[in-house]
Amino acid sequence: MRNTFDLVYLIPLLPLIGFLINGLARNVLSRSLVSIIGSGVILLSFLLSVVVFLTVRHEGFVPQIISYFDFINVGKIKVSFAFQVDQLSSLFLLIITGVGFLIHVYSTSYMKEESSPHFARYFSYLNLFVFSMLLLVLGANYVIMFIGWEGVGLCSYLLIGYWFKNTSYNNAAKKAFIMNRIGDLGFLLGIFWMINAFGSVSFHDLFNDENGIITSISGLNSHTMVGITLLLFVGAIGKSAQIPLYTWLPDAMAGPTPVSALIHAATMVTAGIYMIARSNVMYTLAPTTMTVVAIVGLATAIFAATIALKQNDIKKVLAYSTVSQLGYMFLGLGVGAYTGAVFHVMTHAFFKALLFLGAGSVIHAMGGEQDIRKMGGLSKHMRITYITFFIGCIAIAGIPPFSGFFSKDEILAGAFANNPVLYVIGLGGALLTAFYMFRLLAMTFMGKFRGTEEQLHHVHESPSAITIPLIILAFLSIVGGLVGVPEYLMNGGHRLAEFLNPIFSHSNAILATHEIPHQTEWILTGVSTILILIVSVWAWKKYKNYQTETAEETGFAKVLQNKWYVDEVYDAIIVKPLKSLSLFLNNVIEKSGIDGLVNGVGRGINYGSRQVRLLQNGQVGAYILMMVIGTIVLFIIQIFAK
Amino acid sequence: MILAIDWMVFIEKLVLIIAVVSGSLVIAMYSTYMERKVAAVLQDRRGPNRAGPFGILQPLADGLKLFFKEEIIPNFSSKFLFILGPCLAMLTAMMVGAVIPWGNKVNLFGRDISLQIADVNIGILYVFGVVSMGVYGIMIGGWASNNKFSLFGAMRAASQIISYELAMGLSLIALLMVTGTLSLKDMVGGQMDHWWNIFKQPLGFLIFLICAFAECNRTPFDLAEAENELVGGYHTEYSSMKLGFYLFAEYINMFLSSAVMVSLFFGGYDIPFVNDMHLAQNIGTNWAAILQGLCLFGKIVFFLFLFMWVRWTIPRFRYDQLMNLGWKILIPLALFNMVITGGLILLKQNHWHF
Amino acid sequence: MQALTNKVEVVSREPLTFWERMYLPAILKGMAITFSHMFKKKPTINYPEKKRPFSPVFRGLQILNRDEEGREKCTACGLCAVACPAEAITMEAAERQPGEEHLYKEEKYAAKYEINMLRCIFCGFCEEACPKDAIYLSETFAPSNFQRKGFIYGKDDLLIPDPIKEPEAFAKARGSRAAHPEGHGNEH
Amino acid sequence: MEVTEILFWFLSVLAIAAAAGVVLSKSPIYSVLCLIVVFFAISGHYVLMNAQFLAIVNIIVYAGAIMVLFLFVVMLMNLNADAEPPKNVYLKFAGVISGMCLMVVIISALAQSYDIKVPITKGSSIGLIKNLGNTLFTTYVIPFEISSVLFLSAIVGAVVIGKKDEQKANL
Amino acid sequence: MEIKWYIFLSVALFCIGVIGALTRRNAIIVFMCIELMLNSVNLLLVAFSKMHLSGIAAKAPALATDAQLFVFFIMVVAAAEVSVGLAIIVMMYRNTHSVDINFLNRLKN
Repeated sequence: MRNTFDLVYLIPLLPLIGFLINGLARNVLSRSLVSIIGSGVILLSFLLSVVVFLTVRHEGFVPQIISYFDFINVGKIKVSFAFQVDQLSSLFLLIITGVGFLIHVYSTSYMKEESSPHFARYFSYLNLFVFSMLLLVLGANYVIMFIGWEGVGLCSYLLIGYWFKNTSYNNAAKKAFIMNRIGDLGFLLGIFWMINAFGSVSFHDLFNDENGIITSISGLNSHTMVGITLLLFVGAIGKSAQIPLYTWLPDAMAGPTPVSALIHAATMVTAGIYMIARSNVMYTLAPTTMTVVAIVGLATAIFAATIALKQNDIKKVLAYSTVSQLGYMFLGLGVGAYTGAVFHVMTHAFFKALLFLGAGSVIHAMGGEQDIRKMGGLSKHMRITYITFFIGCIAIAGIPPFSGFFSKDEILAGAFANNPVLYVIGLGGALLTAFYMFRLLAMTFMGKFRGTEEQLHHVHESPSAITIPLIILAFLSIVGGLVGVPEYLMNGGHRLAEFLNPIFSHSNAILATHEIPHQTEWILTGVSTILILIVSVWAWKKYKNYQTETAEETGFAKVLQNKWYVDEVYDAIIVKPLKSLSLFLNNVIEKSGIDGLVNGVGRGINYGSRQVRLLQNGQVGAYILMMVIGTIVLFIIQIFAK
Repeated sequence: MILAIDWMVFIEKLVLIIAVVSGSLVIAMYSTYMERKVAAVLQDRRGPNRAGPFGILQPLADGLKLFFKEEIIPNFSSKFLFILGPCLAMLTAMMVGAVIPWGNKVNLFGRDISLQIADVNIGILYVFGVVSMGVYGIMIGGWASNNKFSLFGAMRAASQIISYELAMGLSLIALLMVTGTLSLKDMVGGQMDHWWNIFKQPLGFLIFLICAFAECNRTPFDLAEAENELVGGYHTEYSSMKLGFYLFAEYINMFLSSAVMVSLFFGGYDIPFVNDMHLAQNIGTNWAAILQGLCLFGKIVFFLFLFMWVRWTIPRFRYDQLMNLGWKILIPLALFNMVITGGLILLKQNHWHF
Repeated sequence: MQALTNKVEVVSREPLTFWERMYLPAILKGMAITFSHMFKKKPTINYPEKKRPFSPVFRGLQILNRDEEGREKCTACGLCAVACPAEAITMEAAERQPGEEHLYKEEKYAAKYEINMLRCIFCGFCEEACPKDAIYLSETFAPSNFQRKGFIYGKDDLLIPDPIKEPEAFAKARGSRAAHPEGHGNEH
Repeated sequence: MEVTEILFWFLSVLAIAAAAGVVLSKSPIYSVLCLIVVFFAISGHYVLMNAQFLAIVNIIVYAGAIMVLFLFVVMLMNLNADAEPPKNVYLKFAGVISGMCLMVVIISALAQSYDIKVPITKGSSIGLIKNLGNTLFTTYVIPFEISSVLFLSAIVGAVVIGKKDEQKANL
Repeated sequence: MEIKWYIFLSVALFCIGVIGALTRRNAIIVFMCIELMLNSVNLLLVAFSKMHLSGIAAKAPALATDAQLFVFFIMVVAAAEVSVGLAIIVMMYRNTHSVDINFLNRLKN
């Protein structure tokens, strides 16, 4: 047992080494070497993660905290650089390194047109990202988590702006960075408050079952708890792209597609979910925050889904879909279905990575074209991509027995248990999801080809480095849900819930969710499945033979197409006033106030020095002479003073 | 006695000084012969073989020739400096010999006589001080000639010597860290019957060797007298024995830098594979001293041969290459060596525990 | 581009590898090469003690020939002076007086015959031009001298020793070409 | 008179004479050479006071490096004696007078000091490199490091100043 | 030797340096005179370091080494100063073809 955890530090260290090698030697290494190093370190991490996971799976496993050194040691606050290995983090380790490895492999082919140093730069960023993400999930306290948190933000910025010569990409990167900063500030304030209130940021100290600080505070829904959880939630909003800080995510599609798959679908954006799941005890003790989380999550889910209905950029659709799915996860967290949320993180990682990579494959084949109106009929040319994409669609739409079905169903069941209204709205969102996904699928792969001749000539199935990850992910998307088959379907039931039980047991005990009868569950599942199937087939039929429309969208559709004008609203209510305030400060306060003061002092000195300057006649000899005379005078004073 | 001097020590040292100076001169003379002979052998020729058997009187003949050449002092040159230049070159070349331990000690007339002129505890620094003086001879001579080529040669020599002195000093710092002493005698003593310093400081030795080549103005670093670019470099205008002084100074420098190298890195007068202490007890101090002296001499001759061997193998550097090598390669390398050595010493002090 | 000969060696202009940039291996290799030359056979010889055989067509200092009876063969026709491209030959003719038959083979002889060895290019045209085989190029070369006028060879420097009075000196001066009295220049 | 005293007087006279040579000589080259002699004399004094380390460092740093630089610059510019325009005689006179005044005043001020007759101690071991090194790397380690930074900045400064202005050269 | 002889010697050297700096106009020689002054101070410091050795310094040897280390640091500063100073002089010579310090009054206006 000890031996396994002696090597835990290697899991994040390996990607860091990969980052250093690829980053520092980027001008020297050949492309194949970069690929091998970049993917190899992730593979090694993955293998180690598997070992760790297998160890964690043992009965009666106690969370391990491996402390390396004191990171901060000021006054009473002691933050050690420590890793925590338990069920939650080991699960996330698997997702991150596993999906991460597939995406690395995919990238070796997808990015091969980049010049060698840029290729290496790309892989070094990816490795750094994986390192930060691993740090985030392995950290045994909020400070280490925050380091990883900032690290992924940085990598996201670097990777979105990977093609840094394009101004709009740069702007997208900056947008992501700033939006994240707003959220991070909340997180940071939350940590400060936590230190102030509890005197510790270590998960173990805080959430320990027997003598954790949180558990010993009996006050349910106290101000402190609500405040801290809300602040942490602000952080999660920024990182996981919820209303109102979600706008960076669609723009982040400027980065290379594998990056979108890795960062903006599978891993980084789920950091918020992870963080809340990690602090579930605190959230459970603050029902107000829970309500806020659920509402924000649900609103985001619906809101983003409606926008996705009318988007024409293949990656934008997926991006809004991601935002929407993240909303579901938050809904799950908000209603106390923590296991469901984490389950959905996992399945979502599989199918959303699959969809993004499939989209990448399509874009690759289309020579960079991202507009689905100009695609169509690709199923004939790209069989593997088509089939895997199809599987992804089914999975995300929530059709049994694919993975998305189970996880989404669990969240919805949780919502129903909490409040049927939430369930109904959530189900509406699921229908929207099914609709836009099948719209996307149909428009991309069915009907006639609507691109140029040249593109048609160019269209081909992607190489194996792209298709193999697709196939693996498709397989996972199909079977990934089986770890969480609900009890009413299968005896022995929800294995994931069992696995994660030690983490959430405390919350579950407090929440004491009333069980839904199995009949009700059957009905709910049946209704949702049938509705989703109907909507899917409808969307499929409607868009199968899509023809290019020239007519401008009108009315509500136009609002949707323009994403509810959220960017414009932000511009009007935040950016513009800020700008004018800055202008005011610059023109009035700076110029007349501060400058006047400074210049006044300067002018006074100027006058004085003009008088003194006469002494300085530019003759070096004169200076020396003055010095000598001064010395003589001093000594004479010395002599006669006695 | 107004001058409270131990006269015996005085005489002893005087004899030693005379022996070392004349010895260096003779060796320098025969180095010229050796140079010609080695050059010939390496080039499949026969070399000087007329004056005396195997031409061993050749250096005498050369010296005589130089003496009888016409003395030329150019007009418009500073006469005093023109004469001072070669004198300084010769002087500084000879002064290094003062701190080199030529042997352990001999017992004569009932006195233990150390075979070292001055065992100063800053021996290495002394060597550096004297070597840094050496550049004056060249610079002054070159400038006083009032000749463009001479000036160029002098400038080159000066910048070259300054550049390489840095790397030389840095390479030795690592050695000093290992040995913990500045005295050449103690350094040699530390290597007696132990590992020679070359095994502890291979990189340092390499840097020192290259710098020694540069300091002696030997090929491939003989830019100061690059014949095909600068005519004769700083000694273009010199003739007769003043030229001879410059040439002699070069060979003395070679000889003494070989001696320094041997003392620093190759155990000085240590006889390899033999326990010197026991040897001295068995065959008597004096005989041991003679054997040790011969051994030192053998090592020095090997280095002299190395100097010549390199000279007839490697072509001259270009000026920018020379400066690049000095500043961009040797100095960083020496610093690197220093850091590594420091790290290893720390490790060793902690008993190889990290 | 097609190479004209098979001696062309294509020079690699690739950037140096790390080992090559260290230079040390190359230096050691060079040193080994020079060192190995210490044990090679020396092509040089100790000159005055040992001499290399001259090639048969070697052209050294001119020699004025005598016949078997020791008479000068030269008849001062001046053809050699005309043929000389460097104009190194000067001569003055004189008539043979009675009683001098044992000295000169022909009725006319060269009273003064000078070759400026500083001008002579040892082309051998004089030998070819001579109708009497009176001049030929030997296998010796000009010794050094301190003064220019020492290089202007007169008749006493050029004439071969008398074969009757000093047969050994004559044979020595004739050199290996004595075996071919006709000389090589006149073979056509 | 002991040997050291003889040496002291010899070195003192040498130092002052050479220092005068620095100021009086027409050609900068001779000034440089005189200054080197001064440094050697001062190093001799250090040796007399058993400050061996400083003596040798003085030679290496001043005579071996700084003066080589001076010589280098002087040779590079090839300054001749007539490069210096004659200065106003009165100014020179004033300079000499004020310098002399300074000396007289300082000496007279110091002469009042009560322990001016304290003899200096010879043969102590504080000038040896071991003791100096110990102090240098314990008490004075921060100034030592700062001085290395100073050196670095001096190197950079010298390179920047000495570099030919390329834009200007192109004009 | 009494300490006063060292004081006199270094004061004399210092004043020669001052006179040189006052009377010469060649920037290089002025510079050298400054070096001369620095060295006279060094000499004095070393002499003082040996002065009270039997008394105070016997109890606190660091006091005696201090002076010598100051000398060491002065040398460091001097070396840095010379490298920059000479670079400035070379630059000045390049621009004005003169090393007369009286041409150095460009900063005046």
